[in-house]
Order: sequence, then C-alpha cells, then structure tokens
Amino acid sequence: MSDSSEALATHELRHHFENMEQQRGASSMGMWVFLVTEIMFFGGMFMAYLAYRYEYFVAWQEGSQHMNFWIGTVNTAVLICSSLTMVLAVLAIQQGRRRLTSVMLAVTICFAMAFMVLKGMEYHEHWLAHEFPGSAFHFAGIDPRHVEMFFVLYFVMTGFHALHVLIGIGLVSTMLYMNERGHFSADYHNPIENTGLYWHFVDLIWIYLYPLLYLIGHHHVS
Amino acid sequence: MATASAITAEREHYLNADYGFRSWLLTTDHKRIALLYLISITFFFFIGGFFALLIRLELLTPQGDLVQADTYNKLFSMHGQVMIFFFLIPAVPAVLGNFLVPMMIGAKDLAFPRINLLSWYLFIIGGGLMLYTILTGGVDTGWTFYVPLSTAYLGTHVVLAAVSIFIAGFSSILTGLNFIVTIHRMRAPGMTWGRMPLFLWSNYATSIIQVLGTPVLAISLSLVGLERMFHLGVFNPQLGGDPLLFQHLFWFYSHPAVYIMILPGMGVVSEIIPCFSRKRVFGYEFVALASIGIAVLGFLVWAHHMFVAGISLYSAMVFSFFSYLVAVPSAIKVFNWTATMYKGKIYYSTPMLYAMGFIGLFTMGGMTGLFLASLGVDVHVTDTYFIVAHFHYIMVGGMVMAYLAGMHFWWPKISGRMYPEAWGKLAALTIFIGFNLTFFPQFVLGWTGMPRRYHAYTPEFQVLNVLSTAGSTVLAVGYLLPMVYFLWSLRYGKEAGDNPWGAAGLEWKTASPPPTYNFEETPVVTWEAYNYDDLPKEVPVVG
Amino acid sequence: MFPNFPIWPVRAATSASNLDALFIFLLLVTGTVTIMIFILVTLFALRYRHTIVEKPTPILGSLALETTWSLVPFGIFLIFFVWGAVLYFQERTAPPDSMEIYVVAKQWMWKLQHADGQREINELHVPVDRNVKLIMTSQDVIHSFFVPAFRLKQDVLPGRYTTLWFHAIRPGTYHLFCAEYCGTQHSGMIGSIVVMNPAAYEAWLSGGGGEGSLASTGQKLFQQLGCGSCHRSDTQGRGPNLVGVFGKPVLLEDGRTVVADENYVRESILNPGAKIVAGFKNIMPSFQGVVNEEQLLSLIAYVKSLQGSQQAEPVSNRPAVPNTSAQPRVK
Amino acid sequence: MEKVISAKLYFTVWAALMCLTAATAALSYVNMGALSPVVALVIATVKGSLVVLFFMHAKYIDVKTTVLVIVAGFFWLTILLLMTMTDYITRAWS
Repeated sequence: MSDSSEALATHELRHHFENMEQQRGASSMGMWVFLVTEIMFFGGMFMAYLAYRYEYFVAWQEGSQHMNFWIGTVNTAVLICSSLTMVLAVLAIQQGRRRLTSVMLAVTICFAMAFMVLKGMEYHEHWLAHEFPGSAFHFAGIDPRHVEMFFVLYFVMTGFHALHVLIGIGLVSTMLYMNERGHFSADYHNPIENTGLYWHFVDLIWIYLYPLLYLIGHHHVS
Repeated sequence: MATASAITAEREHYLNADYGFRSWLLTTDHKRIALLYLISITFFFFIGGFFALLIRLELLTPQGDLVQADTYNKLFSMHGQVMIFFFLIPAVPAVLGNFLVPMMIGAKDLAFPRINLLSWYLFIIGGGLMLYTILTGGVDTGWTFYVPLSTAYLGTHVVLAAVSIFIAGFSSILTGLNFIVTIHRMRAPGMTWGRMPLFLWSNYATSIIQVLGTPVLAISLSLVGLERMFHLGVFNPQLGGDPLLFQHLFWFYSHPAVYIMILPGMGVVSEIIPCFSRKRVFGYEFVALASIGIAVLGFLVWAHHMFVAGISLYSAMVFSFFSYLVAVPSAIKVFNWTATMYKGKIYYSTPMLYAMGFIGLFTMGGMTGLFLASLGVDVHVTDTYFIVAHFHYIMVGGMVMAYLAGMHFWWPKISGRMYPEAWGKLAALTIFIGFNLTFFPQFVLGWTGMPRRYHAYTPEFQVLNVLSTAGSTVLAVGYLLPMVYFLWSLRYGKEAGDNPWGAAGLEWKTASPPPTYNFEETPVVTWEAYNYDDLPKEVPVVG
Repeated sequence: MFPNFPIWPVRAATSASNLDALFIFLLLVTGTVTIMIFILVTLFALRYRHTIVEKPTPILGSLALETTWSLVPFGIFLIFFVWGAVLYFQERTAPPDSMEIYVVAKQWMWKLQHADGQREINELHVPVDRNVKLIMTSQDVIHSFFVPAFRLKQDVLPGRYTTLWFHAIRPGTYHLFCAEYCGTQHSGMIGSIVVMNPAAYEAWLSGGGGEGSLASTGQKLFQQLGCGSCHRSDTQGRGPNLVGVFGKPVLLEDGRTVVADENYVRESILNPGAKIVAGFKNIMPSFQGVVNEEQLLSLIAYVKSLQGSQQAEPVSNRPAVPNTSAQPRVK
Repeated sequence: MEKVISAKLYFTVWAALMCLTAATAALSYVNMGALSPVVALVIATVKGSLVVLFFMHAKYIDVKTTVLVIVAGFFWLTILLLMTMTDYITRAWS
C-alpha cells in the first residue's frame, strides 16, 4: 500500500521542485498569500462599514434592530461546525483514512448548504419587509435614508460572503470527487489542506460580520 | 518566433524546443509566457499611444475642434486605463520579471507555472474586454472612476471597463503571488538574500504591493459596479454615501500602484548601471532596502491625491508628512546610482544611455513630487497640467525608459541575437528629446493654471500646447524605432554569445537563448551580487 | 515676443503672494539638486569613459555618505512640509468677519448668491481688500472651484458644504475654472472673478436690484413651509427654538455634542432623524426633494440671521440638565 | 511531515468557539453603553485567532515567512482602517 502511495506522491512532485517538502511549503505559503488578498478585499467593505457607522450611528443602531438575530446566531454556529468537520477531514486524510475524509467533506457541504438556506430565508424576510434598498425600500423608523445605507452595506457584505460560501461549496465538492477517485493519500493532500484554509477563512469573515451587523442594538425586534 | 535562423537550430533551447500554437498557448515555461506577455503589452502600448497622439492633436488649438467633448473625454479616459492597467503595471514584472526571476535565482521555473499561465489568460480576457469596451463606445470616467459621476451620471460602458480592470487586476495579483513564493522558497543553494540581484529585490517589493493593494481596487470597482447594476448605492449621495470614501479606497491601491510601475524600472537600472560601469553597485544593502522601504511606506501616503477633495485638515497633514518620508528611499537610490558611476569604466551602449536618461528624468519627476507633497503648493497645482507633467516624467521618462533599457540589455539573452547598436542609440536620443519637448512645457502650463482633462482651453495656453504636441510626434517616432529593429534583429541580428555584456548574474551563466530548464544542473552560488572585480574589465561586445 | 504667453500666473490675492514665496524656494532647492545630478552623471560618464580608464576602482559603499544623503534630504523635506502645512492651515481657516457668498455648482455652470440677494451665473463680483468666504455645494457630481490668480482650489461635493476664502489685493478680472472632471462640458464650466474697487463695487451692488436679501427670502420660505409651527420663538414649540443656535454647540439625544454649522442645519432639514436635539422626539418630516439647493441656502441664511442673546452653553428648550435616560455613548 | 494534531484538540477548540458565540449573543442583550461594541469585537477576535491558530494550523507552520505573510495581511488591513478613520474622526474639528 505504502509503495503505491509513495509512487503516487513522487508522481505528484512537480518537475521544478527539489522535493515534496519544498512543494508543500510553497503551496501553503501561496494559499496564505491568496488569503491575504481576500482579507484586503473584505477589508474595503469593513472600511465602508466603519466610516458610515461613525457618521450615521443612530441609523446603524436602528437598522441592526431589524436584523433577524436568531438566524444570524444559528448561522454562526452552523459555520463553526462546518469548520470543525473540514479540519477533521484534513486530519483524516493526513492519517490516510480516505473513507472518513469523504464523510467529513460531505458533512461540511451539508452545513454549508444549511447556511445558504438560512441566509436565503433571511433575505426573503427582508424582501417582504420592504427592506431591500432601491425604489421598493421604505422604512417607518428614524432616519430612513441612512438606515437604507445600512441595508445596502448589509446586503453587499453578506452577499459577497455568501458568494464565497458558494465558491467554497464548489471547492469542497471537487475535493470530495477527487478523493473518491483516489487522488489523495497520506503523502499528497495539499489541495485538501488549501481548501480547508479557504473554508476557515470564509468562517473567519463571518465571525466578524456577525457581531458588526447583528449585535449593535440592545433589544432585538424579531 | 519559429523563424530563429539555422545557426542556432542544432542546440536545443526554449524557442525551438517545441513548435505550433499548442506549444505556445498551453506553455508553462516562464520564458515563453514572458514572450506572450511581451506581444500583448506591446499591442496595448500602441493602442494607448494612439489615443495619446489624438489627445495631443486635439490640444493644438484652444477651441476643441478635432473631436467633440465626449469623444475627448473618452480618449483621455481610455488612454489612462489602457496605458496603466494594460502596459505600465504588467510591463517589467510580467515580461522581464517572468523571464529573469527564475533564472536569476537559479531555479528551473516559477513556483506555480500553471498559475503563471492563468495570469496571462486573465490578462488577455481583461484586455479583450477592454478592447470590446473601446470598440463599442468607450468609457469616459477618467482612469479614476470618481463617484458620483461614474455611478449615476454617465451612460457609457463603466461596468464593462470596471470588470475588465478587475480581471486584469487578478492577473497582476497572481504574478505578484508567484514571485513572492518563488523568491522565498526556490533560491539556488548559496543564493542568500544578500547575494540576490537588485532586480529581484525590486520585483519582490513590487509583488508585495501587487498582492496587498490590488484587492482594494477590486472591491472599490465592484462597489461602483454594484451601484450601477443593482442600485446597492454604497456611494449614493442621496443615502448619505460619501464620495470621499470611494477616493480613499481607490487611492489606497492607486498610489502604491505607481510604485508597482516604477520599482521594477529601478531594478532594471540597478542591474545596468553597474554592468556598464564595470563596478559593484554603490551601497548594495541601502538600494535593496530602499525598494522594501518604498513598498511599505507607499501604503501610508495615498491621500496626497485628495488634499483639496474635502478631507480634514489634520488628516491631510499626516499624509503630507508620510509623503515626504516615502521620498527619502527614492532619493537614496538616485544618489547610489550616481555614486556607482564614480571611478567606474563607463561604456555608452544603448542600455546605459537609457539608464542615464532614466536617472535624469526620474530625478525631475521625483523633485516635482516634492512640490505636490507640500500642502500649500498642492492646493494650486493639483488637477492641473503640472500633475500631468509630474506623473508622465515618472511613468514615461522613468518607467518606459527603464523598460526599453531592460529590453535592450536582455534582448541577447531572450533571442540569442544582438540588436543594431547604432539604431539603438538613435532611438534613445530621439525618445529623450521628444519626451522632454512634450512634457516640460506642461509644467509651465500647470503652474500658470491650465486644468487637467480640458477639451478646450483659454487662448493664452496655446503656445505651450503647440510645443507639447510637436514633442509628442517626435516621441511617437522614437517609440516605433525599437519595435522595427528588434524584429529585424530576429533574422539578421549578430549572433550574441552567452554573456555579450560581460555582466554579473546567474542568467548570464547559461546559454542564450537558454534551454527550457534554464540550467543543465542547479548552480551553486559562491560569489557576491555584483562581482565585477573578478569579471572581464571590458564589455566583450564593444571590445 | 508673444502677445499673451504668461510664464507666471498673475498675483491677485494674499494667498497668491504667500504661496509664490514657497514655490520659488522649492524651485531653487530642487532645481540646484537636479542640475547637480545632471552634471555629476555627465561628468562621470565623460571623465571615466572606457577608452581612457584601464581598471575601475572597486568601491563598496560608505555608511557615512548613505546616512548623510538620507537625513539631510529629509531635513530639507521637513522645511517644505512645515511651510506648506502653515499655508494650508491659513487657507483652510476663514477669518470670522469675512463676507459670505453661497456657491451652487451644477453640471457645467456656477450659480453664485450674495448675502444681500444678488444672483450671478459664472461671474463673481467682489470688493478688493475684503475677506470673502465662499460656502459651496454641488447639485450633482464633484466639481472644483479653481482661481489660478489666487492660487486657490477647493472641491465642491454633493450633499455637503465646503468652504474657500480669499482676500483679493488687485482689482481686475481673473479666470475661474472647474478643476475636477465632471462630464461632457467640464472644460466649458469656466467663468471669471471680477475684483472691484469699493466705489465700483457699491455701484454694482445698487444696480443689482436683487429681490431682497437672502435671509428675507429664507424667512418667507420658512413661513411658507410651516416651519414656524414647530420652531417657535418661545419655548413651547415641538421643535427646538432656532434663535441664537447657529455656530453654537448643540446637545443631542444620544449624548453627543455637535456644533450647529451649515452642514448640521442642512442635515437637520434633509435627514432630521440623523441628529435629534436632546429632549425632543423624531417627529420632523424630511424635506429631501421638497427644497432645492438654492432654497436650502436661503433657509440657512435665515437661521444664521436669528442671532438672539449671546448664550454660551448648549442650546435646548429644556433646562440644561443632561438627559438621564440617554446613556452617554461613544461611537 | 507536518505534526498531526489530535482530534480531541479540535473538539475542544470547537466547543470554545460555540461557547464564545453563545456568550457574545447573550451579552448583546446587556446594555453596556460604550463597552458593548468593544466587548463584541474582543470576543470576535478571540474566536478569530482560535480559528487561525488551530483550525488553519498557523501555530504549527514550519515556514516562518508564512507567519510573516499572515501578520502582514492583518497589519495592512489596520493601515487602511486607521489611516482613513483619521480623516473621518478629525473632519468635524476644523
């Protein structure tokens, strides 16, 4: 068993790397450099949030009251569980247990789907309450224009995050498919590790989005 | 490329290793990808140059009578976008960098060859979209896309242009990512950081900026796109959206972007000056760390583009102070280049002429930058032709001169052929004269108050504008010459040996054009960066 | 040799002469260093050309030289920085006694309103030797009020007031340009500033025949829109009493204190909910779309003209006891 | 070979993250005035560092430069946020 995985591993060694160790170090460093670009991408949106929160604090409080507190909290828990199953998948493949890896990857996908479903319900709820920015938006409370800006930022930030969750689902499914085809082993599993890094990053962004969008006000309407 | 003549046919190298479209369009060899980039950016350079000529022709007369106002606005917008995103930013990193970074550190290829090819394809997709935008009506937001003009008051292809630049931005990110990992993880044994050529130091610093800055441009253009398409108006003034927020996000990338454009040029000059002075570079560590200093400090200065935009007084003073701090590393570099020539053995080959021209023109560009960093002066000269002259002195006088210097210096290594030296010198002189005639009058235009992006101007500015247009025609001719004789040299150029200039650096230790895997066996480096003391005292080609 | 070929822009305001001094200093310092570098490069290129030099002398570098040409330039840069910052400070803080003119920038024209009613398009008549303060806003995109003869420029933003002040010293007519790209006719959005002697200015003023001062138009609009029903001069009104409010700090419902400047009055008219005065409820309707930019300016001029007795502490109908229910909250 | 971490550690980190989420949710009901955004962000940062250090193996990286990349990423984010906020905070002063 080991020599075939050994052969598999060397087969995977790209021609220009000296050894597997150098290739793994390079690929995880490359992934982290990519994640830094994602941090700066979302950083632009956090900048807009911070600037407008400073300017229109009353509207930010008012807008946050109309967030669905419970769906937000449950979604945070769902993403944390999906992070757990993802890291267990990486652990399983490191120990060469391919069956367990596939199971863990599948569970991660289910959690991610659950997150998207909950997010869809939440968006639908806001749509019905005329809280989607644009001509249909109307808001009875204080300072409606700046509250509309709060909802603009809510939909932009959670929208881009949901897009990254979708990309994550695509990546994890590809890993599941390739793992089923016996592409990975205890010696060669860089792609799964990098997909794990990407998925934990998506969770990390939500860990910050949750308090900033859902937890500003003190009493929760819904 | 397959026209390499019979003499070099028998030795296997990266050009004749394989033939046919598949071998080029699906290559993962960093040298072939560099040539693919060379062809694409030269194409875009001539498109941008064509727009520039139209602008200069339009400004011959005070009343705008060559093109209407809208067309003129499209001309300068697309001139800016095409030149910056599709020529200046990829020029040295993607062409010379792709070709030389692996060879200079003694590696077989970049860390991620397939991502390198993906980077070129993203550049081509972005470029194709920009071409489509140009051909179907163009975009008139300026290269700066300021809101609320770009989000609510224009009917042109703003979203299309934003998407094309978004994609080209990713190509730039992937190149940066590739270089950072390669330089960190794949250096040949003995190639310590202290022995790396300065070209690698400046490309490393450029990659830091590309990776950390470009995503913020991506998000600001995406927000403009979202506001235009789905009315999710983050910058919508009716909802309390702040146009200055867009400017902060835009310039957070766009100022470091000017360092993405100039740093590689500095790297090229730091290679050429020592080679043609036959002497080590003066103060190697200072020039190397100055590149990193520029990359890091370059991120703290962006709001000097916004001194009159309405930002607060105190914040403007903070950015003005940091703008003076970032000027220091550039000054160190210029002084070190000049000091390198002291007591050297100077050769006047074409790359050296360009490099000396670079020192002069980049110094003028940098010095006028000191005017702009000072708050009081900037209030008068910002948004005038003084600014246009300043950044053209750095982009065209600095960056394009350095790019041409690099192309002439490494052309023997790329093609195995020598370019015609006499024609090279003629082109360098024409470009130097044409450039100064075009852009020096614009300093005076700006100081006397002619605003930027004016389709029609008041009559008293006409004389200097005529001078500038005359210069631009000379400059255009100057740029055509190298393209002609480089292509000519592919068939008729003299045979260039492995090291025609007697230059230091691993890339000159292998054959030219180099084999696909660069080195027969991975070299071991035991010498310092610019060991010209134990290299031949004269430049073989010149003798 | 050429009829109209200026090398140096005319100097027509105090800000111009101050700036020219700094500009000449910058020109001299950077000019000498640039010429020095040009000379050095050509000198070395000729003196050490390969035909007359046998062996280049290896020089590694010198720490002393490197530190000098890092610290000395930075020292000079600090002089540029401080001098520039002082000028910027003066240009951005308008003297309190200055004569106020309201400017509304619109896609491709400048609309100017004097305090006592004159309205002008693309033309501004100002007296010489007087501090003039422009309060500017834009109806659509970003424009920029640029007068080369005064060496002054200030972007004009939609949704906000920006100010620019100058003190003209030479009568004459000077160019007014729009310096921020604003669309098709960006290059057509030009005008002129006419600086006049006091006598000529008075003649122009009387000839103007404006329909009453801006504040009076504001007062008519104030009654017409029914603002008076809530903002009453006594203290029983449902809205805060506006007498003597302008320029003073105002205590807000959520504990913040803001100065009642033009931007505050504008926001309170267009988005009343954003900053509610302490002790009042959010009942005022938004006037966004009801009043245009010119009407807003006249209302602001009217509020400014309501100078009651000099009250120093934050103005509120309630006794100045901090509102206990609202916790002081730092943003 | 990268050091293989025990599953038990992952479960403890997971439990900690769930408790912290519950805590921050509960704390949002308590009116701490100026402190509530600070507390919420501190808890979020603790959760974030747990994810980065353990789930993303930042603690066990042998390549020192990758750690440098991570630190640089967050440092540049703070440059963007703080330097721009100098404008918004001091805009009301003049």
